[in-house]
Amino acid sequence: MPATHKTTVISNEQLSPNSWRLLLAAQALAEQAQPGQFVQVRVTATYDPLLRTPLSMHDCDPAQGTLTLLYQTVGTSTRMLSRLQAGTELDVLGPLGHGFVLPEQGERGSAILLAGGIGVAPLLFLARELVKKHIDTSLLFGARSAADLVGIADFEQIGVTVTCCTNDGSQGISGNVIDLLDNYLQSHVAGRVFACGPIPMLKALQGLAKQRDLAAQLSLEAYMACGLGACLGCAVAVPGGGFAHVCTDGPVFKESEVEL
Amino acid sequence: MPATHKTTVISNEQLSPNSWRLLLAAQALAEQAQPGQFVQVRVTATYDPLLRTPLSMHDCDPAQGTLTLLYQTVGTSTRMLSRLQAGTELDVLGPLGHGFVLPEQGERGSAILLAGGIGVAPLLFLARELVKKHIDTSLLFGARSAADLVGIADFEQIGVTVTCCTNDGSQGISGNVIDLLDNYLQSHVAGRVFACGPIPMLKALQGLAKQRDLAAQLSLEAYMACGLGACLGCAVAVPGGGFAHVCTDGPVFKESEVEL
Amino acid sequence: MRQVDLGVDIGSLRLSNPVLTASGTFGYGLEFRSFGDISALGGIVVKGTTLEPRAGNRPQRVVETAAGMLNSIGLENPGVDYFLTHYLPELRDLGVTTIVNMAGNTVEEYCRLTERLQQPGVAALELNISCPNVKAGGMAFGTSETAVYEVVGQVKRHTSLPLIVKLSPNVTDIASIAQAAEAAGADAISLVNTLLGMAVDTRTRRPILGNVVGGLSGPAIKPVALRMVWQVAQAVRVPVIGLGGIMTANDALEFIICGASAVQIGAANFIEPGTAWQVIDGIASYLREQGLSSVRELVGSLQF
Amino acid sequence: MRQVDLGVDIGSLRLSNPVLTASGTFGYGLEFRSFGDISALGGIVVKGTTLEPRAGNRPQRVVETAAGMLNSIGLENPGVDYFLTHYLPELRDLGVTTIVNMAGNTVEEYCRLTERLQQPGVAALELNISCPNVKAGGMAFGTSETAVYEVVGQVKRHTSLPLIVKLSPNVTDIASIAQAAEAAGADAISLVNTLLGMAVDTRTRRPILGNVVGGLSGPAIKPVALRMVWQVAQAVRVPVIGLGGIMTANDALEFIICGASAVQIGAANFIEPGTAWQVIDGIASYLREQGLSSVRELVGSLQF
Ligand SMILES: Cc1cc2nc3c(=O)[nH]c(=O)nc-3n(C[C@H](O)[C@H](O)[C@H](O)COP(=O)(O)OP(=O)(O)OC[C@H]3O[C@@H](n4cnc5c(N)ncnc54)[C@H](O)[C@@H]3O)c2cc1C
Ligand SMILES: Cc1cc2nc3c(=O)[nH]c(=O)nc-3n(C[C@H](O)[C@H](O)[C@H](O)COP(=O)(O)OP(=O)(O)OC[C@H]3O[C@@H](n4cnc5c(N)ncnc54)[C@H](O)[C@@H]3O)c2cc1C
Ligand SMILES: Cc1cc2nc3c(=O)[nH]c(=O)nc-3n(C[C@H](O)[C@H](O)[C@H](O)COP(=O)(O)O)c2cc1C
Ligand SMILES: Cc1cc2nc3c(=O)[nH]c(=O)nc-3n(C[C@H](O)[C@H](O)[C@H](O)COP(=O)(O)O)c2cc1C
Ligand code: FES
Ligand code: FES
Repeated sequence: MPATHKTTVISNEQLSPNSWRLLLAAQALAEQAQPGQFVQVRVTATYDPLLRTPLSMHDCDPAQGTLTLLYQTVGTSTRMLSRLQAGTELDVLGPLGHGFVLPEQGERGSAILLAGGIGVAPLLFLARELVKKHIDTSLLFGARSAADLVGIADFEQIGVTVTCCTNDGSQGISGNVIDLLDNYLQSHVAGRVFACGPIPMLKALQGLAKQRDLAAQLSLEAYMACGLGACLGCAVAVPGGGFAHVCTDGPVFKESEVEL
Repeated sequence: MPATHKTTVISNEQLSPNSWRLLLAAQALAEQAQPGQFVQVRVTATYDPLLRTPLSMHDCDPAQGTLTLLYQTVGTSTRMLSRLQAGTELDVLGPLGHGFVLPEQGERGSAILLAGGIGVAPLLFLARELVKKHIDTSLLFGARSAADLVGIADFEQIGVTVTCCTNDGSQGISGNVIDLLDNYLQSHVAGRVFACGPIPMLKALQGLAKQRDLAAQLSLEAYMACGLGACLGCAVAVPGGGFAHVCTDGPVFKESEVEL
Repeated sequence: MRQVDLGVDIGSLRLSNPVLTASGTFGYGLEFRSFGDISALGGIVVKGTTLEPRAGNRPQRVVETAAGMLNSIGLENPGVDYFLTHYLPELRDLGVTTIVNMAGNTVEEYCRLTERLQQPGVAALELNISCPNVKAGGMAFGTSETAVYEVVGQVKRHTSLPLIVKLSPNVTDIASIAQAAEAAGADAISLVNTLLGMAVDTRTRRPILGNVVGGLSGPAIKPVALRMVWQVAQAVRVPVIGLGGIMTANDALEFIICGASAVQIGAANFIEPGTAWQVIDGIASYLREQGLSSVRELVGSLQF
Repeated sequence: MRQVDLGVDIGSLRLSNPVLTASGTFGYGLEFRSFGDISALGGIVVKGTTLEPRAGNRPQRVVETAAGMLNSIGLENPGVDYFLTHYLPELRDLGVTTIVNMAGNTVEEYCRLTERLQQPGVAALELNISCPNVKAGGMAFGTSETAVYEVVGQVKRHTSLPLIVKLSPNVTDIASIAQAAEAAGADAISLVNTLLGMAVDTRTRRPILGNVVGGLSGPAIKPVALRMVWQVAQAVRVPVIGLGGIMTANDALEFIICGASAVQIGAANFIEPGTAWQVIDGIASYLREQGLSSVRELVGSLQF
């Protein structure tokens, strides 16, 4: 059940010029969270900014009672967040939304995680659960530049194979992550694909999925007000007309469920 | 000439449950400031709060390049101000307004400073200048309670005689500062009076001044937007009709110049 | 703790307290069950309901502005029949005071909708003649006195439920519009709906909202909403329900002092989902502090 | 650094750049000389000027609201003769493009004021038919099409200076009001003036402003102002001057993209006295980044 939680900042670490990792003491949230769910953070008690900021659950440790967020500083809210010091209280609403559909207990096989830029955020928590279920997991991670390939070590540490590409060729293969996936599928069996990233990437994935008959789950973003299904602001078109709501029907959808 | 100054917080010290002293590195301001002038502080770069906060120059040290503000936490802006840490940049507009009219070079005699609560703020800087001019200076300081009698040591240190009263009798004489003044005048020659405090106190002083033919200067407050004479928001009625503007015609007025 | 009486009357409807949640900002109430007991609210006003289901406008549908937000949801809702079968029974079982916000394009549509809503569990109707998002309809009704008189009069003929008429703030003379609604039989007036606004992405030189324009709500609009509530409360005899930018109990009290018998919490629900309950508590505390025994003593108590 | 052309035309008046300061928020310009060269601004619009001196409303006259402020100055000004003798000569000597904002209670008053202002150094007139603070006058003109047509037509007959008509946002249909002004001979339309609002002190149960109601300005109103500028720019052929909540160059660009040929900086002057100059620089930078050579290419370039 979503609730507002008074969490406390344990650390707020800068990973690259624009990326930060925020570690929160958030026992109740850590216990309830599922991979792919998100929270709505209130970065200030004032009215500027007014709305909460939606951020994916990057990682969760129920034993330690911690929640990790990974975020890019793109505007007022995220920049304000980056200035929070250890010890500060932070008002976090969650857990929200429906996360990734995980393989059933005992199911085997492999999984490909497809990350575009900061879209890597929800995938670490997911990877952890997949690895726990003995799913062979690979991360294909594309970003603009080497500096944007953040948090790779965390994946490798839990046994995920990481392959990277950058637009500018500054690290890994030069190119985009869809090409990387296409290539990867030449030599690997098509397992489950879990993807998060910009709309053009997800759209291209939808094309590829159709073409190659892949089962992909997409984690979407939409501009949100409530995060609770109440405002109907976070609409995404669905095939056949009408809209789904990213905050409650998603943020994770099957590739065939949405029209991007 | 008023300008916006990027000052830096040197220290921000809590003096009582609701009073703070903020020391700023502000060379240019410290050099120009006159006792009784004020500044407009921008407590945040966001739009909440939107307007600047007017605060008196509590003390100034041109040699050290410092400016001191003494403030009470009464609402959003002042509470935000109280959370500023050493090293933070603070945008300060000033110096603003016309300060106290000081005795001419070589003039002698005595001066009474009359403070009601946080109205003590502009009087330390003034006291320093009076003492420099060898004016025999006394502070009569009234407040609600002992905790509100802040900064007395600073006055005593420069040779100002301090007499206090509190509404609740928790320190000094029990009663208000006007009674204190009335009493004081029984045994002292009526010198110049410089006063700052709540409207009822200043009104009572106007009455007493008339009755006893005192020359008093009053430092006023008014809700301000610009502080520059541009918005005409800070109106105070003047005898004979019409209004003066606290930010540019004041904040210091002769007791006969304003209708409170 | 001293007891205070929070009950207020909206026509024949007695509310246990003056705090409602605003249409379109609280879903069907059920979304907020984890934040408080929704039957303890004065009531909830459900999402704008139409005769037929509506898909709503294309995204982007919301964007933050200074101390506010724009929305162009476009009355997305599953239609009245779905509401009656899927939401109303549960709300009734939970004992929630449920007010249905009605939207339509024609007087006929409003009347048929009104008929469908004569159901146990519906406590009152709120006639939304002010939604700025659906081009064909809404707007016209809310901005002309004759159109308001016509639609309110017709709808009134089809219901015995208390009829609340919700006004648009995008008008020159709000008091005259309110008087037209009252003359036509409105049992209460609620205001304000959103102010029509816009935002532009200078990088792409496109409107940020898919619908180009949208409705402004949140603290930014509070001064305008308060002024209008004050004007309307002086112009009509029926109860006034005030809303627009209420974030705190103090905001709600400003509206009540200006003449609102009840208030609605809108965009605040997005920022702090527990706002409505906090406002109820805050009003009670204020009454105690001020030595008042009933919130009704406060309604319209402005000294000016 | 590549040169960009910032010049814009407001009727027969060519401005060196599109950034003006708004009436009542920049004094007579001279108050801001320590923050920049006021002759480098597109121009300044001086405080609302009346035929006779006015004392203005009783305090409290300003109060902050969420991302905005209310004011009820009540047109305090020393009268047109004082302006002509005490401020205009210095502004003329400094080479400041000076636009005079005119306020009055009757058509006759406006006409006599217009006659008095036919002086060298006055670059244009801005007819304020929208000030919400003086009960007897202002409001009526700005909210009815026939009244707007009447006063604009009469004033036009008394001047050969470019005549800018400044509109009130407190109306149902801003485009029709603008069209009435244009039909009567307005050379340009500026909008918006303040939104009528109110604030209450719950402790004393009194209005915070001495005048009870006041005008809302600041970032809070930007979405409403932008929408109205867009509507008016589509409805008239004369240049539109946009204002309302502009704090940054990006805000100004939103107005220009929506169809404003120039903008005015209002409440922002109180918060950052250097805003107007910063906005000029920011517009120039944007043009360079976007590869545009003139700001005129941007006016009304919204893709929708
Ligand atoms: C379910 C979900 C999960 C997300 N997870 C992450 C994450 O883990 N890490 C991360 O860095 N980012 C994540 N985002 C994106 C993040 O919410 C935005 O970057 C952030 O809200 C921008 O706020 P701002 O004030 O800093 O920027 P602004 O200046 O407000 O805007 C910058 C950009 O962010 C978009 N944006 C602004 N507010 C919102 C909002 N309330 N909802 C959606 N988009 C918005 C704007 O359209 C604009 O393009 C997620 C978004 C959603 C919807
Ligand atoms: C020339 C001048 C000098 C001042 N010097 C000092 C000083 O040295 N120390 C000190 O503690 N206080 C001083 N004040 C008062 C101080 O400005 C207010 O207490 C402060 O602005 C309150 O802001 P807030 O956001 O904390 O409170 P709010 O919640 O905004 O309001 C609390 C109270 O402060 C008043 N207030 C709010 N904003 C303003 C404003 N812009 N101008 C005037 N009053 C306002 C309100 O009317 C209200 O009564 C001075 C005021 C003026 C005009
Ligand atoms: C996302 C959203 C959806 C809304 N939907 C409706 C609606 O369906 N019917 C209606 O009458 N008002 C609707 N409103 C208007 C609100 O009920 C309310 O009148 C307005 O938001 C002002 O109040 P606030 O500032 O407290 O939000 C909606 C507002 C928002 C923000
Ligand atoms: C303190 C103050 C005084 C004003 N005086 C006038 C005036 O005399 N004449 C006028 O036409 N507008 C006046 N205005 C309105 C502004 O010119 C402007 O239209 C309005 O503030 C909206 O712009 P902003 O949001 O950028 O401030 C005044 C506004 C303020 C805040
Ligand atoms: S964000 Fe409000 S319904 Fe999804
Ligand atoms: S505060 Fe603006 S004129 Fe004094």
